[in-house]
Amino acid sequence: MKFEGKLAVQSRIDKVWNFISDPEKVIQCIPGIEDYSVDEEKRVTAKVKVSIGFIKGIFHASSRVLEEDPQRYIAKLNLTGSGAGSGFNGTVEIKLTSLDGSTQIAWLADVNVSGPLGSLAKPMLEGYVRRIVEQLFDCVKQRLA
Amino acid sequence: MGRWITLTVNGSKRRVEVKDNEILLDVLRDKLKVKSVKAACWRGECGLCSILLNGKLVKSCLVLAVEVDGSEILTVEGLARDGELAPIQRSFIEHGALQCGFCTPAFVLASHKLLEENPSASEDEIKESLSGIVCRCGTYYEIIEAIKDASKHYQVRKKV
Amino acid sequence: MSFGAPYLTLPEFTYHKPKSLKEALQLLNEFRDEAKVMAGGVGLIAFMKERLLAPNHVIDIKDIPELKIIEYRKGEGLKIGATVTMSEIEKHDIVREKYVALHQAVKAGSDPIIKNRATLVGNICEAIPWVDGPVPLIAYNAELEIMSVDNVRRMPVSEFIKGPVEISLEPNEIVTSVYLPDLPPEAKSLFMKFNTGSEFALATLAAYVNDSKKPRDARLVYGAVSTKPVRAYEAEKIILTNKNISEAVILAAEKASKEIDVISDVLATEDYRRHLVKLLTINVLSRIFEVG
Amino acid sequence: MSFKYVGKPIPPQDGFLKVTGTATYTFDLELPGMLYAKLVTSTVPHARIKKIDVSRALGVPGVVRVVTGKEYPYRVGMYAGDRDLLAIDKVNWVGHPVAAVIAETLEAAEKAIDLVDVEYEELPAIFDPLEALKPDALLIHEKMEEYRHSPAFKPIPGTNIANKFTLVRGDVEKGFRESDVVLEEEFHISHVSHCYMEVQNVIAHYHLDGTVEIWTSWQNVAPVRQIMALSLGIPHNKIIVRIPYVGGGFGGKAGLGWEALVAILSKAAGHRPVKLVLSRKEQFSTAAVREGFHAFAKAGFKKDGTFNAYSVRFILDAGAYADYTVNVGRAVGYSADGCYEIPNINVESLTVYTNKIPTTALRGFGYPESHWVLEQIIDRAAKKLGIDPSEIRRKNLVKPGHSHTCTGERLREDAGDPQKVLKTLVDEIGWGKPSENPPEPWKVRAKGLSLFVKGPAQPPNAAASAILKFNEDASIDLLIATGNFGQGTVTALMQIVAEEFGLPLEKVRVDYVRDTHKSAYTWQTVGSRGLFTDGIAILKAIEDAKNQIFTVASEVLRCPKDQLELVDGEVRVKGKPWEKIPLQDIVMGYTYPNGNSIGGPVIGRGVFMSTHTTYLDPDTGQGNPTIFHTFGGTAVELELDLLTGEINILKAVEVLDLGKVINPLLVKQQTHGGLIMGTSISLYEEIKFDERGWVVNPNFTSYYLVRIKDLPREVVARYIETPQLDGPYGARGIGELTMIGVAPAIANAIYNSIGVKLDRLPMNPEYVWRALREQRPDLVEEAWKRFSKYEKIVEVTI
Repeated sequence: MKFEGKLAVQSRIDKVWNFISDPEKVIQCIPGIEDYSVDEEKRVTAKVKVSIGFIKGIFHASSRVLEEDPQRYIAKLNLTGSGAGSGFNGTVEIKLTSLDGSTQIAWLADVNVSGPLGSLAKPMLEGYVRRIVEQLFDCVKQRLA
Repeated sequence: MGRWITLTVNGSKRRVEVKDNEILLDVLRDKLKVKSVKAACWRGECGLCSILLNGKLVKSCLVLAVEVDGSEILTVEGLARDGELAPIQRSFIEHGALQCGFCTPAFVLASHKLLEENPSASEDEIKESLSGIVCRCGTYYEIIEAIKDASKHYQVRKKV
Repeated sequence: MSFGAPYLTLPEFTYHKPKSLKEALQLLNEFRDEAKVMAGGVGLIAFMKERLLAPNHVIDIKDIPELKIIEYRKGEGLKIGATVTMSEIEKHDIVREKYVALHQAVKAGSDPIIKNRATLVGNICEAIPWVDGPVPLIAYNAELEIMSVDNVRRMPVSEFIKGPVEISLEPNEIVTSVYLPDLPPEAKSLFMKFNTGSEFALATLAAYVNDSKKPRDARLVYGAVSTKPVRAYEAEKIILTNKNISEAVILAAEKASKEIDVISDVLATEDYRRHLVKLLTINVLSRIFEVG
Repeated sequence: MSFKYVGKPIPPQDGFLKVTGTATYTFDLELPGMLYAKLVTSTVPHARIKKIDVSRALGVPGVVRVVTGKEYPYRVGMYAGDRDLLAIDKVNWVGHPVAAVIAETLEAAEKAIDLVDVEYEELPAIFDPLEALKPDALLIHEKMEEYRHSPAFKPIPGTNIANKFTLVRGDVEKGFRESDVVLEEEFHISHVSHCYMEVQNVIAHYHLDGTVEIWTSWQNVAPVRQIMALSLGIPHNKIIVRIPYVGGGFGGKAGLGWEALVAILSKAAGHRPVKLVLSRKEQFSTAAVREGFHAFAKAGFKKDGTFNAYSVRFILDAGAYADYTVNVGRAVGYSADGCYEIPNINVESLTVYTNKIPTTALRGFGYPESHWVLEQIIDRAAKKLGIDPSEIRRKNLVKPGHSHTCTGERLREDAGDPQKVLKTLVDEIGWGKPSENPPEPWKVRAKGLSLFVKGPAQPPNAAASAILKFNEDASIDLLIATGNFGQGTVTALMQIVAEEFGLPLEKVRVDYVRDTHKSAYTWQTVGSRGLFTDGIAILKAIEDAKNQIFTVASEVLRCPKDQLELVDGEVRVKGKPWEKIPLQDIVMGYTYPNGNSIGGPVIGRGVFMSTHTTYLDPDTGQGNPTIFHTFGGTAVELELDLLTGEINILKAVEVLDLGKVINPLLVKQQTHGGLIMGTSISLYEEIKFDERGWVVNPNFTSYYLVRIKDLPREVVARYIETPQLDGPYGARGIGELTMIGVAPAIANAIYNSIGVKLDRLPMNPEYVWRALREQRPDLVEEAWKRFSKYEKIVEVTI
């Protein structure tokens, strides 16, 4: 499943980058986050409460930085996790561009969900993941504002 | 933490302590030692854990033990009377309607139930009523023969 | 975490078996999100084994007398309580004679052993795209009665199912019954399922047609092809308006296979499902109209 | 000659226990103080394990130990010792056991597996064996050269090839040049699961004194002990393996099992007994299944239909561990010629590692695969040449006594009568007579044929033995190791013993538990060999016992041994039936009226050893691989729905040259069972993987097995009895054979009637529908027209 989106934030690009590239800050914006830790390599492990339809479960997720380019404002993360008998795996790419005064955040996510959740609810996972990502960036936007 | 339930299993009254999340299949096998009740999928697809619960055939892997307090359970161990096999059991042997035997208790019980209700079941009715049980050895033709052959005994019984 | 939920045991919960609807609703009101209602238990236990659900409380409604009722009243229709099993529905005379599509869907729905425990309401509430129960109900414009401690509401089945594992039910609500409207004597309904090589359907169709009304009354509901049962409104229109029935059947089939949302999954691809939709439509409608 | 038991439809001798639910399986067993194990399995297809944190799991009440692979870095396996007990530093597929939790209850163990935290560093994964063969492909097994392997196999370190089998006979290039018609075709098979009903489960008790007791749901006791001894370094006599009734095997319980792992877990848990029961999901994701398969074939024929040259390359998708599949790769290779004489043949068979579920043998291993290819090639050639498919087969069939197989083995005169098989098959299916028109004009009816031959795929030195011991009342305990997982072999063997001694069948007993300590030795019960090999051993044991009996009787009756005979449980002087001694007066020794005694308890022993089989030459594949050949054929008449792609078998015929039918009831049961399993695998069964290597249908809802309502409408089983002179009563094996011909017969029926090639299994409706649309759009169009203008309402039963 591939998703992409763009949004503009009324903030300078370096400020946005500092926020985006700080896992401690971003993580606060993940909907349903219950518990997390970050190590020195910016590897994040987190416990997230997920509810998809009437299915509710705790997902254990982790992310790892694959690429970080502060000059070009590009970051690439790997995400893996599991819960509700299922697993997910994917990458998220974020690119910032300066638009006089504001900053555009462009994201591209490629996520696979395997296991019972994947086979049962794949069609609706797309909507779910989209919602989560939108909520996340909404939160980023607010925090930066 | 547990609660005590009372069941009549193959004619004998049993009291057993169960936890709320325990499955009837597991209680029958592990606590009451009724080992004829087999399992192969644990989610209602294979039918090997079928039992008669208050006279109805159900898959015991999809039943909680706590819900059946006070119920009557019949498994294949309870079919033979006074050392005599039920006609369907004899017929299964004679027709070679078993190979590895793992699904046999479920097929015997379901066939017995079918013939008790419908001693003159047609081939289609036999197939329909047994479609929830899987035999990987593929002994289905022999099972159908065994049921057809045993049906005469059940017809007599019904008349009596 | 291991590969895909290999469990044989269930997560822990507290079991409740209320004797009255009031008691059940109170329990549910108290535990809300923490609780799940159990009717036949077929879906719930399977979901719990998969760890898709892990409620702290299970409220078993099997002992509640009013939920066990299936009754038909002329002029009002058929009411099926939440704990009425598929076997009981299948054996019910009125269902067999009048609500033919429902009867066929129940008959084809699962094996007879499962039917001794499974309920129609449970089938609806699971909201698994491949199940058969809701499909004819939507064709009949059936409604659900939904109760909470302080409210009773009715909602069409078509609106109740929002998508896979997603239903329009508040945490403190119980679906108590399904109501099928009474059918005019001329009304015809049929259900057909394609499931070769699968326990679940690859595609189903429930059709309801009242040919005596002018214009005709027709509903075509397809199951197992999309994230929830879908109606083919455009195809229905063809049936309603076209005078040449033989031609209308073919046109409706073509239309239906194009207009509805169809998905690919582990059982079949979108292409094949659209094709099956076409075949089912012709099969079912030809039989309803006795085209020949 | 008339027999009392041999050749009679004797009901299965374990029937009583099975219909009463009292037959005991490993699944039913519990030992005092027993603990439960549950596996933590990998969620990623290929990764290095960075860290395993078991601390949270140990906090679950009831958890005794959590064991990880690093603690016990053994390599185990039967043919290829390529497997770890638990992942040591790398996981190789989704479902790879990474750790095992041992707890007082299964519930506690299941709770704890969720709390074992494994940190993976993912590596690129290979899911397609063709990718794995590329020169720059990542190595799944980096240290293949360190693995122990049987001398019959050729792993290639530095590649992903677990076994390379080569066979060369004649000059295939010249053969093609001299052929009038050359075809090139491709075929594929998806992974399938054995789906025996009793899941794999094991109890192990590693005693403090170093003795290991095993109870397991496996096909054979000896290989379990052998694998454990070789890989764990435990002396053979300290390992006791017991197998009670087994809920199905189909080859899936023949290779490497969980016994070594569970033994180690028992040791780790303070020497308490431990039971491991796989869930059905784990059967589909962690236990070994049948391999996936590609074949690239080129075949040359002369105008008159002579099969002149055949070159074929088999690529087996063995998954993360090849173990038994190296033998499948070998068998598919040397059975490439089926039952035809092909002067020029070239075979390469590669068993290739990928990051998928490990694989193993399944009913007929190698032969269903080779015949899926070959039997379709024959029909395609027949069409090109304008020769009838039965005629082209007749022309090319091997001639026992004259022909050589592709391994260069000269077929014995008494190997069977393939021509008679073909003739019977053709008669029974009514070959040449067109099928009736189906009631619905958008369907077609068609007939297809397929022949096959099979021998047991085994090492050349695979032996068997039998011990036969008399009790005081002249009843017999037969101590054999032949596995008993549904085949009916044991009943047939008991019939032989009763027949030979003239005793009632009830007097012969075979205990239901196989036990390395108490049963005689047999290499394995696989490859349809049990009746043949153990039957021969039993006949020799009978001869040995008779000799002891006659020695005593000869003294008592004062009559030369060769003048004695055994009739109805008595030793009689030939021609003087009144001069006799009842067996029970001899079998514990004979006592004269004065108390003087001679002889002693009679114990017969007998062995089977194959003396004419050899290893195959590593470069040419030449040699004698099998102990006998069974010829057979399957024909089907089917109905194909051109609109849905559904195939419905109306009639299935199976003909086998069994040499001698020892038990017609059970032989028919095996034939029916094989036809049903063959139908299921041909039409529906397929393990599907997602892009991450996860199995997406690990259950019987979306992995469909044929049920009682899906049976072929009519089945016909016919047997030919061309005695195998060295077989017991002339008999040959049958168990696996019955499945081999189903898939090619179905595909051939469709190809013959409408020319549509079905190259892959399963031939499920959607696949067939696609093939029809691509290859015969005209037909589909026509069918559609007929369907949409159909004048009659067809009653469709739901």
